Amino acid sequence: MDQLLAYIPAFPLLGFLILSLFGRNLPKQLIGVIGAGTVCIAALITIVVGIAFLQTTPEGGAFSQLLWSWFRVGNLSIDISLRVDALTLVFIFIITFVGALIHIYSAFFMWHDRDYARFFASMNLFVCAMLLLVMADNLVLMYLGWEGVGLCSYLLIGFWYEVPSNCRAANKAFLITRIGDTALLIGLFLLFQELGTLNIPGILQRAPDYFASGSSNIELITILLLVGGMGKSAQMPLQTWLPDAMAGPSPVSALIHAATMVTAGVYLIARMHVLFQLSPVTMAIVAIIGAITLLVAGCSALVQTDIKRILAYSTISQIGYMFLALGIGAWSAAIFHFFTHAFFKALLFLAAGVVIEALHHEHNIFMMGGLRKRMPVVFFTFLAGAAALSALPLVSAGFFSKDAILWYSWSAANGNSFLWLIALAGAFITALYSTRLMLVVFWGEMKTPIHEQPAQGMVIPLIVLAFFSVAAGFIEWPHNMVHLTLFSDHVQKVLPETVMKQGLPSEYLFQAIAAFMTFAGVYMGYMMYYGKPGVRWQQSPGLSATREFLFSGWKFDQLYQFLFVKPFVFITRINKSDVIDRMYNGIAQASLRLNSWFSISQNGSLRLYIVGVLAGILFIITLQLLL
Amino acid sequence: MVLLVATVLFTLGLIGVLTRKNVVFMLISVEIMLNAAGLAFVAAGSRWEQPDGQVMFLFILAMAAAEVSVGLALVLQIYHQHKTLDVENLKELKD
Amino acid sequence: MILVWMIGILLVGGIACWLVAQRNTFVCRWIALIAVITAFLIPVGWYVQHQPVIVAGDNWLVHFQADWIPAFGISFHLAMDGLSFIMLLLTFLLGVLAVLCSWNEIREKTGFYFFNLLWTLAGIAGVFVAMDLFLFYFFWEVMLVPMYFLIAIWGDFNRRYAAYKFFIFTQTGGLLMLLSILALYFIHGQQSGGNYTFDYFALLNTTMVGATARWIMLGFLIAFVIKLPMVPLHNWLPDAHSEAPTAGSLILAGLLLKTGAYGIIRFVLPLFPQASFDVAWFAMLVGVVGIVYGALLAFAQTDLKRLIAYTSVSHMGFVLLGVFAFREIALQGVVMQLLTHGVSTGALFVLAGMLKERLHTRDINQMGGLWTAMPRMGGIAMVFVMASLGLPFLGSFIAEFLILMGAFPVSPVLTIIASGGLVLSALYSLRIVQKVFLGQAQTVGEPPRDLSAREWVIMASLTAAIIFLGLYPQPVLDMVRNVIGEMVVRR
Amino acid sequence: MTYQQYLALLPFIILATAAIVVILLIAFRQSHTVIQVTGFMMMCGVVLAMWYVRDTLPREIPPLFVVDGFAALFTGLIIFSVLVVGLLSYIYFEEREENPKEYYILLFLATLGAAVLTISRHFISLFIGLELLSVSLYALIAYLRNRNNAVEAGVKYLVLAALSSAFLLFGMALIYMETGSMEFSAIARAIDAAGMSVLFVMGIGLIVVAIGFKLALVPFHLWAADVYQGAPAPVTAFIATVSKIGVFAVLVRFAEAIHLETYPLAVTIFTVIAIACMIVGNILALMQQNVKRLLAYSSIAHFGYLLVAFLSGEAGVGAAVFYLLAYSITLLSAFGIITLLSTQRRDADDLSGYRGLFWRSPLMAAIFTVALLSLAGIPLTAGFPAKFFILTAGVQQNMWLLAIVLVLTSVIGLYYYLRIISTLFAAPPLTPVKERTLHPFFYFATYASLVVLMCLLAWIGVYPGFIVENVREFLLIH
Amino acid sequence: MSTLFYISSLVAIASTIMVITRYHPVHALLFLAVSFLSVGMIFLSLGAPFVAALEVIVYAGAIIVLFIFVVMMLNLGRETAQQEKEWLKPKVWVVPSILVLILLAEMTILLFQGPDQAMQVSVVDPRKVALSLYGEYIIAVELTGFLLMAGIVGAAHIGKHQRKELHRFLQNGEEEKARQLREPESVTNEQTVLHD
Repeated sequence: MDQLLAYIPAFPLLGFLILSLFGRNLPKQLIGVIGAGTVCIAALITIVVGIAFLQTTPEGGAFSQLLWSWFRVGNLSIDISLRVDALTLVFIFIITFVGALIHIYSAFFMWHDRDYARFFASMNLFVCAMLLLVMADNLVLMYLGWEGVGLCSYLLIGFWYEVPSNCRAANKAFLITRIGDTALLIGLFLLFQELGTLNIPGILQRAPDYFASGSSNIELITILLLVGGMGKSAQMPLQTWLPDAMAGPSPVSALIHAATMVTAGVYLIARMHVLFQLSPVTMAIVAIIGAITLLVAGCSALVQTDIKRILAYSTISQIGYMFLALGIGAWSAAIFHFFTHAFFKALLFLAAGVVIEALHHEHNIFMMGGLRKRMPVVFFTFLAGAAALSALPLVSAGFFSKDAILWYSWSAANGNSFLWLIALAGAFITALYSTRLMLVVFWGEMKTPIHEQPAQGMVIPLIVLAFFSVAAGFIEWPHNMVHLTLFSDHVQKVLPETVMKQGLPSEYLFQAIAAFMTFAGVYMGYMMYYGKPGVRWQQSPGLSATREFLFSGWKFDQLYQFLFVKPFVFITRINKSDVIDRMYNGIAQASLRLNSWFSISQNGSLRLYIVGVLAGILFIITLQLLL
Repeated sequence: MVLLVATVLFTLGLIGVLTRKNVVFMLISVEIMLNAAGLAFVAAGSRWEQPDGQVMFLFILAMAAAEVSVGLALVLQIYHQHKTLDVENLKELKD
Repeated sequence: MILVWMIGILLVGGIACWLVAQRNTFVCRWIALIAVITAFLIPVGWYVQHQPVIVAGDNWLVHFQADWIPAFGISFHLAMDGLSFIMLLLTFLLGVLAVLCSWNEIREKTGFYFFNLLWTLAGIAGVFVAMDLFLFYFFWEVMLVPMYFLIAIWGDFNRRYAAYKFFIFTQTGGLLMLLSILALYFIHGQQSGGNYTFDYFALLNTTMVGATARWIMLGFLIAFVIKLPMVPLHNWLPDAHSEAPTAGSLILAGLLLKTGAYGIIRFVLPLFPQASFDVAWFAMLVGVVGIVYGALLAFAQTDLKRLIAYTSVSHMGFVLLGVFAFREIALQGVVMQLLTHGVSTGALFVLAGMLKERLHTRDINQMGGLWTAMPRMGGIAMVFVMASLGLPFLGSFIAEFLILMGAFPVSPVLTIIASGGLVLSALYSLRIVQKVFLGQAQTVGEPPRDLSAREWVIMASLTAAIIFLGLYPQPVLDMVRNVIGEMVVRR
Repeated sequence: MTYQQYLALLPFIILATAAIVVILLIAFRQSHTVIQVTGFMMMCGVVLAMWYVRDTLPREIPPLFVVDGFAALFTGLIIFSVLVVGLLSYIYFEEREENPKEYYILLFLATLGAAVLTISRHFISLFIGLELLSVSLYALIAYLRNRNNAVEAGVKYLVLAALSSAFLLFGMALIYMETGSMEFSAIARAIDAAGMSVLFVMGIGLIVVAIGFKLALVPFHLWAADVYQGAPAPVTAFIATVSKIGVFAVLVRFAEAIHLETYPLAVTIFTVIAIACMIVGNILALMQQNVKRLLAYSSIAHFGYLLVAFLSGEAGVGAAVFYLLAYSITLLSAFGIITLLSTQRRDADDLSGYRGLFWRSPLMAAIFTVALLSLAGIPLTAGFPAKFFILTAGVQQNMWLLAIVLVLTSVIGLYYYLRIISTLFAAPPLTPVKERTLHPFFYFATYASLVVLMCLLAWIGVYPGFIVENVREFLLIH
Repeated sequence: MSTLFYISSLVAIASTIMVITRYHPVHALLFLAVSFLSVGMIFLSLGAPFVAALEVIVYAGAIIVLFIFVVMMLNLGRETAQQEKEWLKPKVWVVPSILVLILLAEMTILLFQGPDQAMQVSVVDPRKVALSLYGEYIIAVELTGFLLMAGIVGAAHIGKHQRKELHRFLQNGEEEKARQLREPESVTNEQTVLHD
């Protein structure tokens, strides 16, 4: 079974190579088949591997495969080797399975695009890189995947490169995540300096003995890793790139900016959980960042008008939940939320893509409306996704995962009421904007005529995903209801169990409050948006200023523009011609000046020349007199 | 003492070369300087009671003659070409 | 003897090109190509033959020694170790590509052009194998003159200025180095009781103390860091690179800069271990300043070749940082950086040259949207832009990773700032792609044609090289392990 | 005088005879060509004679002369230069002057003067050699008296040379006054016995003026550019090489005899002069558009470099000889090109006339380029080992200040050499320049000899060992 | 003897000052003759009668005549004097003179720093000079011949003029050239005669 691992990323890579080298000469059908097919094969292999894993847990808790030695210098030895343990298995399952669905969807969605081959090449490369990220056996290889997904994200956000704003968005995404990546890299250096290895098992094994809990080194390392994760996962304050990243095609948003890549930070922290557990401060920071992010992004989602931006902010917010869960030590809850989120958010994006495509690339939700009757399949699938997003109790996968996070945010040893309140508020807001989205898009009058119905091939993935959005939650029930904890049992082969507080109130109470908040959100949304075309209540000046503020994503962009971009551009502009060059030109000028001075002496006058001789002899004689 | 006289003559010649603009005068002044140098040689020769000083003087004499002859030929040419003997007019070769 | 052959073939080939070009420029090109390829095949063939020996790890693989000016203890001493071997491979690889990319670009005075090209390559190859300091200096200068002609004759509009600047800067350094070489020569001669020699291996045994060593070392170091180049001695580079013809830029960026780094590794560190250790902190600081400063300047440029030139300044800052960290990891990274920077920046210059050939401008504000017309070139450009910003699976990452990794324990603060350079490198690199290939297509005139077969070969080989270096750098690392190891031990 | 002494003087006697022979040939109304060929043969005769007497050296001819290896070397250099200058003169004068024959008399007389300088060990011979050289040069410079401001150049040179001779004489007189002898070695003995005196040092100071003038050292250099520009190109070449070689030879001999390095004042003076030469010469040349003037300035700088070797005492002599050899070959080839390019109206001294020469006449441009690179001291040309040996000498004596100034000023120097080279390789002007086809044989001969010079430059540049060995061997004969 | 020396020294210096300050060339040359004659007297006082005679014959005789000849030929008369008067403004000569006087002062100081020898007069007779000249210095004499030859050839060549339009005073140029040729020769002859 170990030998199968390499094929999982290898197939998408193969697809990438074929498509990038020969893509433009292949017929479209073949491109679609190669593009989607390779990922489907990867998904199948994953399932085979997964079944094997579940049947008999391999020795050491992981399959691993050494491909070749990458580089060995001194005591640094980095291999290209893959490793699949329980945690990785969840991730590769999502990547390949959801990835395959999205690829199938894209094969139809992108049919009319000129650069069909380029799209699939990039997507395949992305899948490959993402798989490497999660399957890497050492942090350097993981970093390779980490940067690889960044590259693909860049390529795909800027897929329609003729539009300058798309390219800007792509650049922004790459740069901001790059800041995080650099921090991660420095973290690796520090880690290597301390532990002398970058192998993940090695690190996890050595760290507890080596680091004292809470020592400054481990704090520093974990904070650096955290910053890396924040960049990729669009957490405060590095979140600003994600809403802009919606410039890419919808399947890209679904795969990269919802399901997989943006959760790389979650993966990183979960993967390095041993280190994080050694540093309580960082854990607290993780939780706080998650909490703040979920609230901030949720508020922004409330007022967006672009359907994809709403979803983008909601993604940030949901990842905030995951960070919160990680921060309080609810490891499996975080991963579980990732698991369900991947399904419903991919679903929402894909469905949104269908809507947008159907309405002539109309992104503004207030220009949509009344699609319930016209596009029933899309409506029902979207509804399933939105329900999961707003965590409708029991009928949605989102409920099970989010409820766990809410519960642990109070009850886990690291949790507290403050975090819980924020999470609760977030749940309310989530329900509110989900309802808003549903009502504005699918109810009311139709404002833009429907241009085309989705192809069959696009609908099937939607339905599959909708099924999972509803059903994925059933594998993990809250403790107080059905004792079915398949997911956490599985994940806890790798991740530790959550440490709980003593003497907690009944879990039912919390579930009830959470359910209430959700319904309150839904109800409020219903009150505000049902049957009300437009948003009259927004017209009071105070509210519109708030709306404006939230709409712009809390003005983070403007702040960064002011703090970093402008000074940077200013410095580079004024120094464009290189001040140091001026110094050398100065030397040259001085020589020329000297030349013109000396040249005066060569004015052709014999008498001056005689004076020169006289000056010489005077110099000599005076020197003699003086010495 | 003789050396002092020679030095004074020498420097007077030097002043002449420096201040006069007429090429002929410059040549004359150079002759004065050469003569002064000759004087110094003769004085030195007489100090050491050797004939060498006087021999050297003879050579100086010959050299002065040769030089003056070429110099004056040049003066003639200058006068042909420039119609003046002012050295300040000879400034065509310069930077 | 193969070393002599390599250099000799290039020299003779150059003259042959010049002579033949009077009659037939076509034959002249082929002569040039064949000469370089032969020179390339010699070390490759040798490697294939002697692989076990290399693995066994004798540092000095090939020796050649002959008398030259015995009166001054000067001999014609060539030798090759792993480092030299790697640099030679790079030299000839880029040499072949340089010939190829001048194939159609140079229409005038072809013969003289290839003469200069081959002689430059010969000089560079000589620098990498000369083990007599006089000979080293000799080759050091020999590579300058033809390079000067390449810039001054076939360069762009501002070529004379650039050529002067290039020559004068490097010559200043060179002469200071000459002074240092002489000082070393005499000190060694006096120490060894009148055995005056310029031989590298003999001079290694010179013991120097304090200020003497420092001054002599500085003479060497200045020459090398000018070539490298180090901020603030870098000013010749943007001008020379941007004005040179494509092959010239390729050789400048790919090879000439490397001679500086090679010099530091080969001469400065082993000859003056203590003195160079004393300035290490400062050198690292300057290296980091170079990384940041070069990146800032690169970002501001609108001239494509100038932009790429400043990225070289930035990347070479890593070399300085790595060398003076005195760690095996960092030094290995430096060697990798030499290779990968040679390949990647060389490729970018070739691309810039191709763009200039098509668009007749180097101003990136006048480009844009070229991906539509030239997807192949765009894809290739993307690869090398990514290499320039240090994306893993391309060689540059390995290099920079190792350098930073090695330098980190020595000076965490500097390393962190240098890592910040990675963010800046993303800034300027993406700017290239964005300005040139993305955005609205310029609709003026006919769309430029995509890569031709010849260009495709050039770019494909460079791409293959950079990816190979990124995924399997171990052969290179093994090749220089002993060399580097010895150096670290010496220290 | 014994037979042996006469034998030792044989080369010089032949040289003197050459002048007489030319007079006779003129008297018998022989053609320019005959004179040229005869002169050439005579010069070859000098070289052969030198070779012939080589084994009998060293030989003293008291009190005036000593013929040793050193003298042989320098005389060889001088004769070699004159051979080339003579060759250049033929095509130069043939079409410019209806009366080119006296030129050869003067040329050989001047050469005789320079040669006498190399063997002189006495003030009288020094003085006579110098004056023989100078007086001939006055006439040579102004030889084309209707052209090129030659007369102006001649007068400038004459007045200044006479002035400097006066200084020389006065200085000699002072030394003679102090020591009672005019022979170098006797002077040294007298000084050793009596100790250094003020007058003696002052005498040296005054002699420096004359030497400095002849070698065009700063601040006695002001004439150089004007005279170089005004004089006919071959004569300029002569001034730049032969006259300076001769004077430098006697300077070295004098300095060695009296151990000049033991006088701090003299060392200081020469150091200051050397530095000034290097700086002023190079800076003056920076923007110069006239090639002859530029070469004048560059020669000022080069003698600054040479003084570095001179100041390093005995160790530097070999370096200096080598340097002079490289320098002469280089300058001769440069002036050869100037001569070849000169038109009937004027010398080819304007830099703009050289624009694109490489594309019109590659070989000429190649020769010129090699010469310029050699002047700049770039490897593969003779200038490089030359400069290298000088630096070696300087560093060996720990003259770091001079060495560093040398290095930095050579960098400045690079600029103007490169400027010319760039011009040679620039795009040619549109108007085609007509090729001269006069005197095919001599034209060809000149061309060929320039090519030989170029090859020589390259050969010495790549393999200086041969020359170094021979120079050493010769210098041991004394 | 020393009285003679002092007097003639003073005369020499005074007349030399006159030489360099005269405007009229002929006046200056006459003072130059005086100067040379007094230097000849100094020679006599130093015990060198032979050179004293030569000073008078060659310098005062031949060379000054040569000058006067040229002056006459170019008709440098009152006009030149007028010109000289204009040229010799104080601002022209003050600075050089001061410089030279500084030089003089310095040299004088140095002269007096040296050991002061009492002036002794010992006659070196012509015979001794002649023996020396034709003994050890014979080659130098030969070379002097070459020197003079260079002077003659040079003067002869340069003195020629090819211009078609001749100055009115120079229309009989051939003759003048011949004279120039003759003058240096006369010097050689004199020497030869004297040494016989």
